[in-house]
Amino acid sequence: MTVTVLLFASYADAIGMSSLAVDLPPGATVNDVVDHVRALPGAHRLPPQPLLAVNERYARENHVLAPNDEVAIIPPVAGG
Amino acid sequence: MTVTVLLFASYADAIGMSSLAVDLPPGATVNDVVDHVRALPGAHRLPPQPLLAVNERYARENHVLAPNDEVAIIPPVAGG
Amino acid sequence: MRTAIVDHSLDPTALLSEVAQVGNGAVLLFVGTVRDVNDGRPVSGMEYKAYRTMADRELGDIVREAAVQFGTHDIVVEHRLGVLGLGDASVAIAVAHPHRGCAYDASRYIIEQLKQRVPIWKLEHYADGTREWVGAAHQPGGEDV
Amino acid sequence: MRTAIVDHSLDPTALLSEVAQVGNGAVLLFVGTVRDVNDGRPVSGMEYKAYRTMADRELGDIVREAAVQFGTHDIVVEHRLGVLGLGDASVAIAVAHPHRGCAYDASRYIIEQLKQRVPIWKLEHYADGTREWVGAAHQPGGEDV
Repeated sequence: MTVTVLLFASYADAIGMSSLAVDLPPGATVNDVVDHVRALPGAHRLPPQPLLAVNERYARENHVLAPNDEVAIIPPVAGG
Repeated sequence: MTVTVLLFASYADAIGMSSLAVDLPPGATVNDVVDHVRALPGAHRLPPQPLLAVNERYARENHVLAPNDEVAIIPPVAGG
Repeated sequence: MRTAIVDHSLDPTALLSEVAQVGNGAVLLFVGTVRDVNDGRPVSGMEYKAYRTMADRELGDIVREAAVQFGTHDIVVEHRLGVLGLGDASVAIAVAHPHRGCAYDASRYIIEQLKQRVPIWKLEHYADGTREWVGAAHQPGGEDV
Repeated sequence: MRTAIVDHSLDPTALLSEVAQVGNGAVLLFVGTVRDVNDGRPVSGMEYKAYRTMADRELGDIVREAAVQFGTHDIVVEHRLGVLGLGDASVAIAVAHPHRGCAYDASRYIIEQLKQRVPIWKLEHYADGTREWVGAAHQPGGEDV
């Protein structure tokens, strides 16, 4: 299955892209997506446990993904 | 000596006047002013211990007055 | 810092710009207005009266206290007197501060102290034509005033 | 109740009138603005970016929570994105309530939750020409991002 991964702000700058499509086996979790992103150049700058969201809701690392899910790796927020 | 006494809002309505001049002996206190006002018609409606001010500052009953002081008997405030 | 007891309608928006400063990250505006119901009774209007010189002084004291305690001089407070209609603004408090926590705390301090200390009274006009001084009935021992 | 993530300059005064109701005795308006200094560094401007669909949803959730918790639907929140100059308003929160205590608490709840949960980031533009994502350096274990 394919999921979309979104990167923002300092993470997008570090890795040099703001979205990517990732192919994963059925039953894959958000953690598998993070592992995939960690293999990219610049990704050593991600913190050990980044904030994560699936389909616009905060989610845990062990959240099981479905096809076409949108996974976001979220830098420390700074609105207001 | 003479002091000015100010009444406001529900107290002015109850006693039917908003200011009066009161003659007092030297050394008189705010309490003496309150006793004087209590003798007026309608003054039974004053509470046992009304809020008091001398020269625009909150004061205690035993505050000793000077000539021409302005004593205010202050109903429960309700600003805002 | 500025405080005023006024007889004209308030312009809360003007207060916002008066306290705004490029060093302040937070501006807080509180506006108190005349409600249509009080203690379950329909209200048609409100008349505010004050011991004006003392109210002026006391309000100034409160704002100076807030300035010291919360660390900002960017504070403006106006309180209106006279006959107000439903929805009219009776009080406006604008506070600006580099940090939001202090802006909230200062604003809250000012309104709570104002309601406790500033000698202002309100005569509530009820829809049935009667009038009553607000709070007079709640004075301990003074239920009949 | 209304929330919006917008690309144009905010009009906080319009929010005030939007929440005003004759049953509400208290209206509170919070405005967050771009400061000229952050952590001692002179700032020349600020660029706000968001994960827009999630920010919209999260902000709506926060306001619905506040409505339930503090008992008012008269809440409007707007957050601006894009490049802002010094003193420009980035966020405006208007809350009206019959009672002031709840208005203060609801307003405070919304801004604190917004800052913790809504996926918005700011790129601070410093006077020396450099830029930095605010908060990125403070992430535990992520000092170098």
